[in-house]
Amino acid sequence: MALTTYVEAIRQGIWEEMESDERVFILGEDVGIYGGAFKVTKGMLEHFGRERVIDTPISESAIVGAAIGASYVGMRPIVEMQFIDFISCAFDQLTNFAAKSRYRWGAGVPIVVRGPCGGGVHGGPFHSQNVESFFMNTPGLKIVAPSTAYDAKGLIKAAIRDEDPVLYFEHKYLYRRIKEELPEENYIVPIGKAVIRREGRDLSIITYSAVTHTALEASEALAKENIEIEVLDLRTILPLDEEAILQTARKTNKVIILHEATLTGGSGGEIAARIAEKAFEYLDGPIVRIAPPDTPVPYSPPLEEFFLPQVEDVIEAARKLAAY
Amino acid sequence: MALTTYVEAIRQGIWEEMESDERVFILGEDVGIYGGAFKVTKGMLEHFGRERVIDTPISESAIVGAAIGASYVGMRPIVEMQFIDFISCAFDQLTNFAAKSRYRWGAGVPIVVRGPCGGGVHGGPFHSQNVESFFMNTPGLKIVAPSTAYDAKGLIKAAIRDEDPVLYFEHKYLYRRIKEELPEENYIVPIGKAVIRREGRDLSIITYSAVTHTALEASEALAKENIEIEVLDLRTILPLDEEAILQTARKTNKVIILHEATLTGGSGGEIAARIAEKAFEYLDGPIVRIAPPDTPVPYSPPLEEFFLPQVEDVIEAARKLAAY
Amino acid sequence: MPKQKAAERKISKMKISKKTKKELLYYMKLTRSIEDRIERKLYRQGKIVGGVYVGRGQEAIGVGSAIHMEEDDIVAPTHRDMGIFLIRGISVRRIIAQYMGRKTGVTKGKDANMHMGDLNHNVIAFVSHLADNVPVAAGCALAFKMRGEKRVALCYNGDGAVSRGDWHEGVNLATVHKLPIVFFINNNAYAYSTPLNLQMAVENVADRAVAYAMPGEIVDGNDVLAVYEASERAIRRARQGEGPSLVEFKTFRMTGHSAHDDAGYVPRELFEEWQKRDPIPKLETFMKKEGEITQEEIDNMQKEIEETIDDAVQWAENSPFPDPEDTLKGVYYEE
Amino acid sequence: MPKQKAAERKISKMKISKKTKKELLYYMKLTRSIEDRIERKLYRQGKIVGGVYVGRGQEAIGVGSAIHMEEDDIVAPTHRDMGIFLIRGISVRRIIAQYMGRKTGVTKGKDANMHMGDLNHNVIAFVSHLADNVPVAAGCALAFKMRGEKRVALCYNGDGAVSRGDWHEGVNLATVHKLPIVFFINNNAYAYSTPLNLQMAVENVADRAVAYAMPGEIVDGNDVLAVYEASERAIRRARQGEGPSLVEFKTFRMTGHSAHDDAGYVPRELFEEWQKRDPIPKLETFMKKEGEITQEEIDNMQKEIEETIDDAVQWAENSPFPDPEDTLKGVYYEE
Ligand SMILES: Cc1ncc(C[n+]2csc(CCOP(=O)(O)OP(=O)(O)O)c2C)c(N)n1
Ligand SMILES: Cc1ncc(C[n+]2csc(CCOP(=O)(O)OP(=O)(O)O)c2C)c(N)n1
Ligand SMILES: [Mg+2]
Ligand SMILES: [Mg+2]
Repeated sequence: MALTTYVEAIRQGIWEEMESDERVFILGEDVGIYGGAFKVTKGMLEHFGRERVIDTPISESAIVGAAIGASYVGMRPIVEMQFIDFISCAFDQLTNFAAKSRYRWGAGVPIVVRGPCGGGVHGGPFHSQNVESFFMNTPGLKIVAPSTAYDAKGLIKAAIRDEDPVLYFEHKYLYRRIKEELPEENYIVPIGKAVIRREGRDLSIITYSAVTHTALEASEALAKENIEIEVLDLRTILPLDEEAILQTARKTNKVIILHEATLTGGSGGEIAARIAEKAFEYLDGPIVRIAPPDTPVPYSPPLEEFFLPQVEDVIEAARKLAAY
Repeated sequence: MALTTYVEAIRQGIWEEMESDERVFILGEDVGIYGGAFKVTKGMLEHFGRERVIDTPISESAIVGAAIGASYVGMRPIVEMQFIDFISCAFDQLTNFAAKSRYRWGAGVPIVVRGPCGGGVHGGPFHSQNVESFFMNTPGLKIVAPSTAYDAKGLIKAAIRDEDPVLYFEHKYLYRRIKEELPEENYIVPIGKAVIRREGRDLSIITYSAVTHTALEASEALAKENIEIEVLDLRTILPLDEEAILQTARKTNKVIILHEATLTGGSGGEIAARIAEKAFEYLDGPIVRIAPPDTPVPYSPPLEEFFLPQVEDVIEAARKLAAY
Repeated sequence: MPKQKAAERKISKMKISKKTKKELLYYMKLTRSIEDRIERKLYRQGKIVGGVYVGRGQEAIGVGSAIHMEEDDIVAPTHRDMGIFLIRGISVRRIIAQYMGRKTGVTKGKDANMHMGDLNHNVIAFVSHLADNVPVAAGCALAFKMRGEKRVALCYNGDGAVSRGDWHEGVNLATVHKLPIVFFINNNAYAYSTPLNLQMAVENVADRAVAYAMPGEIVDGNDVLAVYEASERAIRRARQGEGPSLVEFKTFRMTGHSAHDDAGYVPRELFEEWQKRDPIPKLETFMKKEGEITQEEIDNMQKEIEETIDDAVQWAENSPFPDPEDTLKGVYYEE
Repeated sequence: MPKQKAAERKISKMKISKKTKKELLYYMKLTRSIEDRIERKLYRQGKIVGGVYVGRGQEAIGVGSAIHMEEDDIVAPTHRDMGIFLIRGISVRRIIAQYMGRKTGVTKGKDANMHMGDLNHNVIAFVSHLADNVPVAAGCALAFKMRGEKRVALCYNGDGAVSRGDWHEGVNLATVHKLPIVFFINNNAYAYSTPLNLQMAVENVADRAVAYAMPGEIVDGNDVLAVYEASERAIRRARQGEGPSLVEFKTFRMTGHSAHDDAGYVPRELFEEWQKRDPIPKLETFMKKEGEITQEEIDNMQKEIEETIDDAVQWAENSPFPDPEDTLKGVYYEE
């Protein structure tokens, strides 16, 4: 069976949902004839027609707003942000219109807003951001960030079927760099469920998205030193799978949180706080966060490399914590 | 000497800076002839003239953008958001243009964006928000949130003089509810410095803005039970006064974090994470967060009361933690 | 490509049936009376939660336009459009309960006064952030068009909201795709305290229609029959697949921005001048002259309205406040 | 109130001095050559960091307009405006170093290629988010007006950026306050793969000027002399306190959106047609016919340009990359 890339997995997931549910449609910049800046929607215009694959003006706020409106009258829109950085332009529609709608007046907003996040490709400050924590203090939203092709497909399908607004952050570094065999049959990955990528006893790394692979690499390396790391891939960032987080913390008693968003105000704070409150008695060491420093994402390779968490950084921190 | 309200303290601070520095000007909706929705800019149009007190169209993004531009050519603009909730419309300009400017190309952006935040006045979901954590993952911004009239004046002056973009969140519940005697002389409250509002030995409450008063009330009540609480008022939320945070945690060994923004993704996560990493050995109990539940701010009084952290909630949590 | 200059104001007395006129009068009077009751009685009695915004003097706009809606058309009103909720069949009881923060209110106490919405009535709840409703209404219209339905979306805003980026983005999207939508503007000369000349360099909001290649029309917003006629044209146009229109209603806010604002910044003469153009007496006088209604009928209508409101106030006051634990409900979908 | 219809295209050969024409030619050729070198050599050699966007075929726009700037005027360019950086005196060395991510680049390796800015040269660095520069440039103009200075702000965008809310908000603010600013639009018929008719319902961006009560002019963006003349008028108008103008330059993007895009969605005939209107040969031919330049002079000019670029490339390649620890520097003000 053929291997499927991460980007192709997303494309398949959308395609299948569009085939099986005529309420699903996609709108965004250059998603039609061009098939999207990263080709996620390639071939969709030809197959599904211009009514369901809509090239929009450069108007992120209106695109999200229009998706909300369409969802009110029975549609299931998928919005593509050309780069996820541009979601800042739709921040108001997302946090005020979409997120609060069900709570205020019972009108659900089943939309998906997706786009490429993350660094590693020298995109500079505006094409490399990880924006999840902009939205973490806004109840009503859901946020997912897959780290594998399997999850990418399963989560986009779950997101499309979800009754609430889901932000789907796909990591551009993974698009064509990872592939795997996917099941023939229709499957979803449920929103809100983390997964253990690697069992371990000595400490836990809680992470998600591209740096999950960094965590796994570091864990492999440390296994040789007899340090057995458990890697928990959150997959969903909002709402968090608190049970899974607490479980791994209670099991290994030591926790590293790893993410690609910058440190201060990143999602790691929320995760650490939950552990520090609810698994405090189990902790045998400080909760360590590994994340880029508090700067914009720099452009030049030596800077970006310094900025991004490297396998070495994780190994070092894990070694230190294991020895604590 | 006369007592000065919190709102008047802000007004005085702006007024004095406008008197002493002609680069300072204010722009926003209804700040001119009307003197601002909450009268913070009352009398300024008459005194400083229409060139320096500018009524703008309803265009939050353009208002912030214009402030950025004016700052590039030597001005010191103060932007008023009529309610801080509307800052969502300027999210892009703030996080992408203002915050990253100095880092990217060395162009500082000395602007202040201020406005009324917070609940307690039945403003509902769009007139009661606490928006600080939208911005906590954006290096380059500073965030302050005064809890007293003294700080309100000292911090607005410091914010205006600061070389970087400062978000100044004034709590509308405090505007006319608290007053104090202010020094005659010119003073500022430095950005980045927390203050201990009450010394204590048994546990620390780390907080800021209006709920500082909730913490103090609860502490008074518990003093009668011989539980001595230390209350740390952060005043600045970005960058955090980590030293002060760790110091109080190391002193009392037990920490409650209290804020009015909703729990998940609120600033409390960041504070808890720093303590759990850097003062871990000192902790004699779980780090407890008290914050509203993960919902929009509801409108009807019984709902809003349930939503907002009450003195009783703090007392209960503190009693429990003290006994831990 | 339609590039006509914004049309001149026109008042029309065209063949609008007596029945329709009565209906228009009824809804305008009902709107006025509910808002009077809320602002001048209940608010002062401390029975209303939060601030109060009314559309006094502007009743003709929402009423004369929304009256054309088919059942499955959708509407996104703004904060001065009480009449629209009434026309859409949202009960006076639920509305008063809404303003009192009761569990029986339209939003069950979750949101404030005019932030009412109910998809069963095809009314989208207003969010405070002005003009956010423009892209949202356009999205409804997009779905209608995509599915080949003959439904239209109506979107209301004030003159001030037109300055927001979302207004531009939403209108642009709608015109590019020729969506079945009408943009109604109540131009009441002020956005809070800010007069028109500090909001826009053009004289009329309708002057902006050209920038989107759609028709822009200026209508006397205090003449409900003119409102009725112009709206009918624009809505028909949208329904027939000819795309969006912008209809600007010139009117005046006969109050402060909200109940706590005395509008000291508005020259008093303006109030006096516009008082003479109050849309309700205007229609009454016209209908009486035409022999379409008697003063007695008008009085009875008013009496009936007061009774409806009395009943609603009583019902609302007897309604419970929401349970504190309701706070936690409804953030996400629950099966 | 200016409500004129967007003017017709006009090509002018008015009294522009030979010296100026040579300067225009030089900057256009320099722009073309630098971008050719970057895109066709250095990028393919893997020496450029990140993506590459060029303004091939559009050189007349930035050059013919920004050449009018006084030293203390300010400019907010967009991503196809290499010529502006050159005219503002940012050295070719620093520019090439910028594209190579070197410490000696304009942003010291912090930001990508055309995101260059330097307040010493009164150039505001572009952020990716299109049209964000509109309110910012308006803010500069606001300060100029407030202080009674005779400075102007120039703001550049593509046709696609006009759809953003910030474009509307910024232009509106500028026109309400009659600020000394000019909005230049390069209309190259596409925003990435999206053709004009999917971006806006109007035919011309200049048709939108009316919505802000400012003059809107349409100019042949491939005729540098026409660009020069129209820009002079608009800038003078701004400087004299008469307020903003919108100047739309019709042009064509003679490449894909960026170096990785083969523009398969663009009909080939369009490239052929516009190739004939290449602004550089056009000016050369004109000048030669007028006896204002010889082929030899042109060849020498090109040679000089290549040498300048050779030198810059060498200098840039010999420049260090930033130190990894530079990552941490400059987020906040440091004394
Ligand atoms: C984005 C945003 N900014 C500011 C406000 C505060 N605000 C509420 S109503 C209003 C004035 C609205 O004027 P207009 O659109 O003309 O409507 P009118 O009240 O005159 O009917 C303002 C500034 C808001 N609601 N939304
Ligand atoms: C807010 C925003 N959305 C999307 C993009 C991605 N993007 C970069 S350039 C571009 C097309 C720009 O078209 P136009 O304004 O016509 O400029 P041109 O490239 O044609 O000169 C797009 C969509 C962006 N930079 N900013
Ligand atoms: Mg108005
Ligand atoms: Mg273009």
